[in-house]
Amino acid sequence: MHYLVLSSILFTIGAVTVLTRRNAILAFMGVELMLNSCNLALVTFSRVHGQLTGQVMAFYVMVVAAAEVVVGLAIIVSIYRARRTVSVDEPSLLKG
Amino acid sequence: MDSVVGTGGEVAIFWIIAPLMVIAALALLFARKPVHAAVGLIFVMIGMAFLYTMLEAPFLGVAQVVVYTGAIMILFVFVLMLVGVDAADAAVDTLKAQRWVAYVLGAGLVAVLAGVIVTATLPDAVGLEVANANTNPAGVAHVIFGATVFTLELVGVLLIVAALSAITLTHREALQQARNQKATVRLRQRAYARGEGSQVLTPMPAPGVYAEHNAADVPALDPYGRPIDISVPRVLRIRGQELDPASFDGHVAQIAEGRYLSRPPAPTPEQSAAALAAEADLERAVVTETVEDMLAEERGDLPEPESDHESEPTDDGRSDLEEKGDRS
Amino acid sequence: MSTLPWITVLIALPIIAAALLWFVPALHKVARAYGLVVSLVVVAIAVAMATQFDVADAARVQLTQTAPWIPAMGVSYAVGVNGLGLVMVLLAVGLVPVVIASDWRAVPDDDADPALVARRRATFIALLLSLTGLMVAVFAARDLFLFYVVFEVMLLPVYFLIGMFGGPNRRAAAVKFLLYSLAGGLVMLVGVVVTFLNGPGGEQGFLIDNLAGVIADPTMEKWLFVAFFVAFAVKAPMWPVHTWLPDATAQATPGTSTLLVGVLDKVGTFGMLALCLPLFPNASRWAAPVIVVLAIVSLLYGALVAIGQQDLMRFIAFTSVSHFGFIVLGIFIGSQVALTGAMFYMLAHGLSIAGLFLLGGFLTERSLEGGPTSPQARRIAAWGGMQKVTPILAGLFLVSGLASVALPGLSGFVGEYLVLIGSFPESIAAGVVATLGVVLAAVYFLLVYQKVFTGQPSEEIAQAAESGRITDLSARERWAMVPVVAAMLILGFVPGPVLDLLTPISQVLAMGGAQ
Amino acid sequence: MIEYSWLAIAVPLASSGLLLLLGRRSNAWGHLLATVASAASFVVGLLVLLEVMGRPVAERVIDVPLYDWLPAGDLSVEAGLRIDPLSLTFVMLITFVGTLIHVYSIGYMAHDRARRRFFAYLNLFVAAMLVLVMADSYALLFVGWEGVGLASYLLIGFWNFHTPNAVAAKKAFVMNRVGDMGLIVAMGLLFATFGSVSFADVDAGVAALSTVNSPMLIATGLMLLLGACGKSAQVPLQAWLGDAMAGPTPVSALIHAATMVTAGVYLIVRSASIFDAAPTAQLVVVVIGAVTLLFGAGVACAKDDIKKSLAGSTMSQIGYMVLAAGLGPIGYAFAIFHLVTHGFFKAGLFLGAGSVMHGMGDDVDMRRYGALRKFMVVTWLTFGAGWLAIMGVPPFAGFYSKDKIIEAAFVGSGWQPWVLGTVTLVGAGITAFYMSRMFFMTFTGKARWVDNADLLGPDDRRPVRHPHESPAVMTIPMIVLAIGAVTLGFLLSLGDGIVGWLEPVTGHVDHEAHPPVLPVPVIMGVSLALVAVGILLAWRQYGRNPVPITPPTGSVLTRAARQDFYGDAVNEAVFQRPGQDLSRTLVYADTAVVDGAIRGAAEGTVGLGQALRKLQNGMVRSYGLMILGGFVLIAVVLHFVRM
Repeated sequence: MHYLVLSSILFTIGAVTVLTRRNAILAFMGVELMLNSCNLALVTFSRVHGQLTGQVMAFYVMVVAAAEVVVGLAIIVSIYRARRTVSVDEPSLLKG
Repeated sequence: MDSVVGTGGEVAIFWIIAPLMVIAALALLFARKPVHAAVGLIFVMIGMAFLYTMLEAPFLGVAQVVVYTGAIMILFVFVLMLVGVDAADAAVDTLKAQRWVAYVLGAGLVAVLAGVIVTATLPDAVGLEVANANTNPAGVAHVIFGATVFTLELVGVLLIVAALSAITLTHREALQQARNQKATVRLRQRAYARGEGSQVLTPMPAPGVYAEHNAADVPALDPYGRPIDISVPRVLRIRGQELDPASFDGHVAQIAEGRYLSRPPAPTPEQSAAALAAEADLERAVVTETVEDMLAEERGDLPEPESDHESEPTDDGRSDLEEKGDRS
Repeated sequence: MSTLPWITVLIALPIIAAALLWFVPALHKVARAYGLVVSLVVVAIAVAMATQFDVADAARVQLTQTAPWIPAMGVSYAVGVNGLGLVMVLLAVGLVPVVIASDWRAVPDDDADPALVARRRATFIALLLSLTGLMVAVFAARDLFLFYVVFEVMLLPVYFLIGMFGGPNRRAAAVKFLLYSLAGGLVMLVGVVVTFLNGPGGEQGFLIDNLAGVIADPTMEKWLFVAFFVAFAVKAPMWPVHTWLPDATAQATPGTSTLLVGVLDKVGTFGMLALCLPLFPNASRWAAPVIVVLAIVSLLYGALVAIGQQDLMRFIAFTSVSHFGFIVLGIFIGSQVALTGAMFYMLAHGLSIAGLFLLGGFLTERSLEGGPTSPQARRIAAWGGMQKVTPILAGLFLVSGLASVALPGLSGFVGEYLVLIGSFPESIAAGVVATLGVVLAAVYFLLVYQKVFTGQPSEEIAQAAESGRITDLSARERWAMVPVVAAMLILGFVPGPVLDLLTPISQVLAMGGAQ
Repeated sequence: MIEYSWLAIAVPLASSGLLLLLGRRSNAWGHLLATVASAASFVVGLLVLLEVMGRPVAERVIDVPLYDWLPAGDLSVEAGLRIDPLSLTFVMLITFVGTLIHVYSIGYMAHDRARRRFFAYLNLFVAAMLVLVMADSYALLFVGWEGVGLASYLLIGFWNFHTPNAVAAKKAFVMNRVGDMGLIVAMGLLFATFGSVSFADVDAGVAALSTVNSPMLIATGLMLLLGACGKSAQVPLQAWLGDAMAGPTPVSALIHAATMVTAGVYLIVRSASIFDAAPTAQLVVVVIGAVTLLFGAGVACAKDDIKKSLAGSTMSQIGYMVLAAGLGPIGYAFAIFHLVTHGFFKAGLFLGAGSVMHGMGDDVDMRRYGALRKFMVVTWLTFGAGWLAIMGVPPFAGFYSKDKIIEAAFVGSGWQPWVLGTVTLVGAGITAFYMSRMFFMTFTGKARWVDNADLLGPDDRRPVRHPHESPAVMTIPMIVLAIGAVTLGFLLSLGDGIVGWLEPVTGHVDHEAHPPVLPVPVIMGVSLALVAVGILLAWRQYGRNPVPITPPTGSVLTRAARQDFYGDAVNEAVFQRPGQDLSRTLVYADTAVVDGAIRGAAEGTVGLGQALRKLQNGMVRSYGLMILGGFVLIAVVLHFVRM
């Protein structure tokens, strides 16, 4: 279960990163960290239950994460091109 | 003790790796420079790979290394090089207290999750001997290409789409017509008239490369022997990696004192300052009016897509990036 | 008794006419005449309807029509009037032509674009006409839900009347009015729904007759009573929820103020009579002492505050607060005589207030300092000696004012006298304190009359009178006032017929109601 | 004829309405129409009177129902007329004097552009006053009661383009309203007790009442008294009468001397049954009467304004009547008797004063009169008649009526007769003093004016006047009234006279059975002696010695009297100021507190909205933060709920 505790710690760190860093890339890394911690938990459980499903799930997560990173970074780049910054505060387009 | 962790060796490794991973992860939070954070993350990824293998998931371990460390993180670093060099967080956060609230909440989250886990009662670990009967990759493959083959196809599609989208997103349409030299000059003069950018109209002075030292990080020297900062490429300056000419051998030091200059010998700083000021004023006056009538003459005919950027200090940077372009 | 759907006609005709006026630009030019004609036709129909009314049992609801509206919800379109309803309907439709004729200049011609002026006039008239239909509907509604709907819908035309035509701060005033009324109305909605749920339900579950006294649980009844009463108290308006009224009247045109105070506010007291008492008799009895005190407070309070007012229209508004205190006192003191008085008072007050507001409007139209609805024109201190310049105006104003301070021989007296005298058997203390209001009334009205009409007119006014810029009432203004003043006098000397309409109701209510 | 007695009211009312409606068109003949109308109602009254006189005494009280006025269920008020000796006496007084004054006004108001309006108001007054006295219920009486109040308001303020007049009119109306309030309360109490407000029912009810002096009756009586005080300018509601003199003099003569101000006395006599059943209330009535008697007399002595002085005397005379009415059955008849005679001679005096003013350029200051005897003989004679009459010099009218009151005041036991008797006697003396003062200052002595400006020396404050006798249209009424002042007392006490005539209303009282505590001749002698003293004093001061044209400072008492004994000051300090302050405070509180509370609520809501708006800052991270916070919260909650 130490694995689980570890994964939760990592998850939290990732989350806090997303919340505190304004550099979009860093925030993005935070997301990756969260995904990884989830993977860790999955794998752990797969071992606990003696089934590979967990691992498979983790695998898919990786793949999807890869895709996501590709798109995400592309977006960041284009944002940078348009606005000369990668601070997540700048595109405050969500403002009502 | 927990049955998930099998052999004592495994325990040891875990207790070695886990703390390191946590510390590395913290780099993500506190590293000033994104690159360092990236490095920390990479470390975490690798540690993760170790843990996977220990958890009887060697395939995932490898995949982890290949996909994350090999692909994703590299991508990250690359993008960092592309955009984020000077993108370190500004000292002051636009959202006050955000940071601290986040920390507190994070602590709370850890507490809660850990509490849940600790209080939870897990069944005894079955272990994967059975499942991994004929090697873990084979087992995983059975599941992937068996039960979840359709999902796999979908994911494949997803990846392709992602790739395409990345291309389309990053592919740069010509947002504005390519800036020819005339426009560049105009822009720079306008910036100059506004007292912005690098107050230089002439092409950028080259770094001290051709003077004495063939290194781009040595500033060139002006006739009075003072180093010209802007002659050093911007990136180096931002990184604070430019060198002080005085730190070179005496020869350059003499140059720095302006000994080799033609008569008259170097005036006192006051005189030089005054002279510079007068010179600059004259220059500015002339340029300003030229710029004015230029503006008058070309008002409207030149669309000004950069009108909002010009006001930004980065304009300075851009203009001398182009300078580099011109030079090379 | 003829089978013509009188009330439905009375409701529909003006509203249709209003829509027609609104959508047919050709009519805009003649909007005012059109409105006058329509309203007069409505009056004629109303009078014809009154002849069909059987005075003998005025307590019974007559001239009824009932049609299912939303059967699933137990809502039906049910209209009909008893004596009180008839009186109020007559008052409502009767005042409209007067208002149109008096507010002839509600939309001044000064605007550059005549088409725009015509359009605004058409809007004004259309709003007035639609309001007419709604007023009839609210006084004739026999279905609780219908009543509530009309009660709220009525706010819209008034809101626009206040917000589009009038003084500089009219929008703020209109919003204030709307918020107050809506707040009260929503509280009432809760009461309406809960009452229905406690009722027999069925396809006519909202019929007031089916709901009378259905609430068994005393506490529930009290709560419901409060819910209704709050809405009506805001409407009435009673202290301390009266403050929207002065602001509204200070900004609105005289005509709007007339309908607002003269008729719409009566919906509040009408609701107390037609809903609170029949639906929650026990709760009414339970709350009566508190309400009587409140009524007396607003009675004296309104009078005292009126004494200190600087703005003519605000002044009139506060006198109304005092008068509504009288009415509510009469309703809840619990004596049959006072009840009759209160009902008559509603009619009489409608008349006197119309006189005061409209004549006040005529006065301000003659102001040299600003538009009719401008604060400076309505400043009491800005006037003086007008009796010398405009004797007829002064005389009519005096008559209306004396009617509102209940001078015998004028309509106001009958109601006030019956309320006061009727109060004594129930509570001598209440009677005595309320009687103080009589003295205060004399003070506030004569004070204003003295300031505005007596003394020497100021230099400018005198010169303007010389040069003919200020003239006495024109024929139109005079004829607009004639019916009002005539009604005051007639009702003052021969209130019998009207009282015959009201007394049976008060007898029924006093028996079942708050005693 | 009796059933047509309503015509007496209808005619002047109709004419008044007609004049007001027609407006300027009737300027030419308005005054004539009004006079005729008033005369017509006098004729109607006379016919009714004769018919009633023709009936046996037992049937002299007739109720003439007209129509259902206020059919309001439990309380149903009939508009009906009560024809009985009392009301008829008033009808005669009102219509007769009224008609005379109409005639007089034709001359007096000849130069006023708004004369027609004046006459309309006069007619309105006559009608209202007749309603008052002919009503058969308190409700209808109240109509007339307020009606005369209105007429008085309109007439006092007839020249209301002078602000002081307008203020005086308002003051009169408001103080009357205070009295009316008493009347309303009294009616409420009556309705609460007897369930009706008609005289007949009330009398019956009181008769049926077993207890005497029950608190309810006392309260009713006092409230009626309050009403009477308001109308009749009795202390403490006396202050308005003096200012009411701002009205045209005929008005002062008719309304504020002869008729309206006596309505209070009428009310008390009319409510005899109640007061008889409530001795305490009666006592208060007597006291009020006595106080006002002296109060008015004091004021009358000090004023230099001839009309205000007369007003003071009116107050004092009505004090006599109220006192008499307070004495109960033995007094009622005398009160009415004095009321009638007073109506005549006081009206005459006022008309005389008006005539003097008319001749002296509307100057009212007696100190600028003097020696007018030669210039306006008729006025002098008629005024003299009134003068002797009011002093109670035999055989003038006042002698008969006032001495009866004085004698009645001495009837009784304990301290009461002595005190009251003394007061009335002293009052008689003072009356003699101030009336003689007025007479001498006006008609005798040296002229304190000049008819030619050249005669004026330096800093000579004498006015220039051209006194002249008034036209016949004014003098004739004065003469008629003077004749009345001379003979009426004698005529009305022929046989059993007015006392017997009024018995159906006031009840029969055997005056022999209640002898005064002093023998009648003594009383009479003393009173005559006092009158003589008063006259002599006045003569010594104002007849023989020259009168200073500027009023001397005078004693404290004089100065107080000149200020109406500070009645206005008291009113202002006790009611007006606090009232104004209260009103101001409330106006402020209304906007600040009542409305403020609600506005505050509104602003609070807006503020809350602003605060919440800040959260929507469009920053992803803060949203994320909220999500995280929410998640943690939920997790914690779930966690603890589960365990």
